[in-house]
Amino acid sequence: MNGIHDLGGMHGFGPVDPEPNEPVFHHEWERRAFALNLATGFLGRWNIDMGRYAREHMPPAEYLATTYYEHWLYGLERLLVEKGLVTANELATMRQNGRAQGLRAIAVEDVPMMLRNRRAARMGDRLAPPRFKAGDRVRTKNLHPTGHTRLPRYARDKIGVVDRDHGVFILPDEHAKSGTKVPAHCYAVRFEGPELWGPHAGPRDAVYVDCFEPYLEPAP
Amino acid sequence: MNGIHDLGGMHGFGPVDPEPNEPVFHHEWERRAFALNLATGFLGRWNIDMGRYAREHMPPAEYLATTYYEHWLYGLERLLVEKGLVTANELATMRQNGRAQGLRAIAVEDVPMMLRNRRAARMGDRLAPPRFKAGDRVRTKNLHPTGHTRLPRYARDKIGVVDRDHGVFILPDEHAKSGTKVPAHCYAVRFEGPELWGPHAGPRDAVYVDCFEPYLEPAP
Amino acid sequence: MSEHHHDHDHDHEHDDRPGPHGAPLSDVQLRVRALESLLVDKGLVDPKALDTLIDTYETKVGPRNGARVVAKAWLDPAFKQRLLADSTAAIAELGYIGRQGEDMVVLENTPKVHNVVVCTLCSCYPWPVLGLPPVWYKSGPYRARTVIDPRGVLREFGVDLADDVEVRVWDSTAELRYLVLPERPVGTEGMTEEQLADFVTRDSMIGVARVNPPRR
Amino acid sequence: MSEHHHDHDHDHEHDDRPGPHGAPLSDVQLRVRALESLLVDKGLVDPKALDTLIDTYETKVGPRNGARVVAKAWLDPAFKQRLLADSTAAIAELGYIGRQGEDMVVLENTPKVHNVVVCTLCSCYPWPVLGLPPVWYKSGPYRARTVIDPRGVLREFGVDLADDVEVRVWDSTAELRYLVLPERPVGTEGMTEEQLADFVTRDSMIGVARVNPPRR
Repeated sequence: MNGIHDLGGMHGFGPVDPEPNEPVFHHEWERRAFALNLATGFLGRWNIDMGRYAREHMPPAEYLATTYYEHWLYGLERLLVEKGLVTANELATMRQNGRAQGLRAIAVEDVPMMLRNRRAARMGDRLAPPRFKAGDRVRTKNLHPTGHTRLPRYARDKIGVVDRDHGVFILPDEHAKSGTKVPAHCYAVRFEGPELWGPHAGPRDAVYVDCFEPYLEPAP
Repeated sequence: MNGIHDLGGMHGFGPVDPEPNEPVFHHEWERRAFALNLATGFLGRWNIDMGRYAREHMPPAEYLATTYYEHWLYGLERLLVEKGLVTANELATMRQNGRAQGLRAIAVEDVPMMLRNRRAARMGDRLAPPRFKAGDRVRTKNLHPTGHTRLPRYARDKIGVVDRDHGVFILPDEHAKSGTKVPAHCYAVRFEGPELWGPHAGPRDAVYVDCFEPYLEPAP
Repeated sequence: MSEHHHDHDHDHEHDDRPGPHGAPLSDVQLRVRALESLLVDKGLVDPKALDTLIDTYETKVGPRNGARVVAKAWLDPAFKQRLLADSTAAIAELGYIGRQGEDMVVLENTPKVHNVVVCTLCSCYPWPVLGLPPVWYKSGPYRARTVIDPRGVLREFGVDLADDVEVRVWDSTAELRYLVLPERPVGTEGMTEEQLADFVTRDSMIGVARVNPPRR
Repeated sequence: MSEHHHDHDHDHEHDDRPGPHGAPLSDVQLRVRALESLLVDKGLVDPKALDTLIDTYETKVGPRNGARVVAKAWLDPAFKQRLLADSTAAIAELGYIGRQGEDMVVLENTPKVHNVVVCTLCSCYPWPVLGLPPVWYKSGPYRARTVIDPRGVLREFGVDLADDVEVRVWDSTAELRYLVLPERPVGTEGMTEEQLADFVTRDSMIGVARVNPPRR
């Protein structure tokens, strides 16, 4: 979706404001919101792309006015109801109407394994032959789906060169929608600054965007 | 600037929500904010493009969380200080440190003439020969200035057809920056939906964008 | 989690006004009041001129003007021709001129072409013929969606277009101001200009509605 | 006009906690607490597991891990070669594996090429080597500006690049996680891996800073 989360290339946000000696968490609720997201994520009822897509639905004004872990909290509440772990009524009242069926909370002793788990978005490279290789000129498609996508608006309908083929990964677009794991080569594509930003870009600036194969077509 | 005001094509804003029997103003402060903008604008210390550019500087989170006349109020306060009608200290304290010099408030009897005035953004058509004519294929440039511009992001680097030449108008980009009136032909350019939005667009949807000549180049 | 700082309440207007029984003044009310005082004290604005400006756009200039233009175009083919050829001059014949209407373009809806107007970058709108824009026209949803999903927006307004009808969205990115000339509904034969103007809604002249036939 | 609804205060942390002398709990604090209770009551989470998760990322996993990777690469050419050829495997040699680091790519800075990492769409970040991201990395300004004005952003962090240095911005739009291998500063000859790691800052591994030479 062309959501408010897609911030690349916007002006008007002011300076970056690093905080010296920043703590990992600023508030106790941030700790808990972080851990609740991980612990419920481990239950396996949604995947990381569904998680991102849920956060992207936060109303735009609210998204910009809130902090990172508030985005996480919004997404978590949305997913809990959407995936049936909690009813809308339970969320509204914050009182349970019955214990969860068929799910077991992650225990302390499960945590190390969960965090070490290497099962991720990568799929077998032999599941799909690559359409492109390093050095190929490609054009990103002009896609504006209402669903989840990982091609930022600033990098659509632009010509770049494949820097490398990362191998085969789960295509996020379909994964967010149905959970189906569609294999797709993912390429780092190099875009020259002027291609993305016109005459205002530095001539020696380049942006690398990781692009899934369905986002790309050959460029002459 | 690629500001938060450039909303065309975004998802996630929810439905349009018309209010039945909507009044012209909802609050007394809206009336006053509206009229203050017009009355101070008539003083001639800034032009309409400076006015728009001032509003575009509202911090993005605040822009989305506030209503139209709050945008106007933000822009007015900014311009009053920027153009020296009010000092930053006067604005902070809301107390005057001296009456304005060399400016006379618009009086009741001036209002009808001010509102009827036809002096606007149009300039003499002979000030610039047209580079394009109806039927010409054009490509919008991929411009991302930090200054004011009236070419929306969704219509950059896209091919369209000139529908009509509106004649010569003041180029807003330079007008917002320096006040200089650069004459430029302004064309209604028709873009087919799929050119702007890819396969998600309706095949019989088209968007017309008024494009100043410096935004355009010939397309093959 | 979702309240905003600014109150967008739909309270009755008298809540705005100071007084022993009124609700407390909001931040923005206080701020505008203080700013007006400052500008008056500095000699930059005259409160009576403000009153006149407000009165003009609250009670004198509004969509009734545009409705008269439309009604006349429906009745008078020569006027309609002038209106489509030089919209600004034809509209000026009725006396509707001025700010945010200096350069007008009239767009004719037909059974096969539906025009709709938006301003994605701010909220440009033809004041002399339609007055000041409604909140929804200035809102994020309308500005964001009309260019990318015009049929979806139109459906929310109750306009369901057949697939073979072309939609033309006009994004008011420059100083041209657009007015839609809606289709004349059936059942209005023999009506006077004044009677016809009564049927023409603001929304139909923005292009988000059709003009409904009169009820029998 | 510019306060937000949500408090972004920099109060001391104990203000978060309940107690007779603490500040009132904010909406979001109350909400998270209520949500945790609900999920515990439903048997969906175990509070002790939450404690373990928090402790892991607050005290055990952090930029010290990445610093060791960098220091080792500076000292051991064979490791550096493996690190650039198969970053995930080389980093795993040091035991740094797991969530948000499953597929790593190391980018080498040189006198002529400066790499910097951003995630414009959310805030992807290589947890096993850098821990959780700082607020600025997750903020609007960094996400918006780094791709369009990388030199401006770098200048704000104190990195002023010559015109002939190429800037490569890596937008983490997929499941690859990027770690910058900064240039080894002069004056570090003869240092041990441990000593070198002390110089390597988190910011240098994101690419927004250089590693400063040791003070004499």
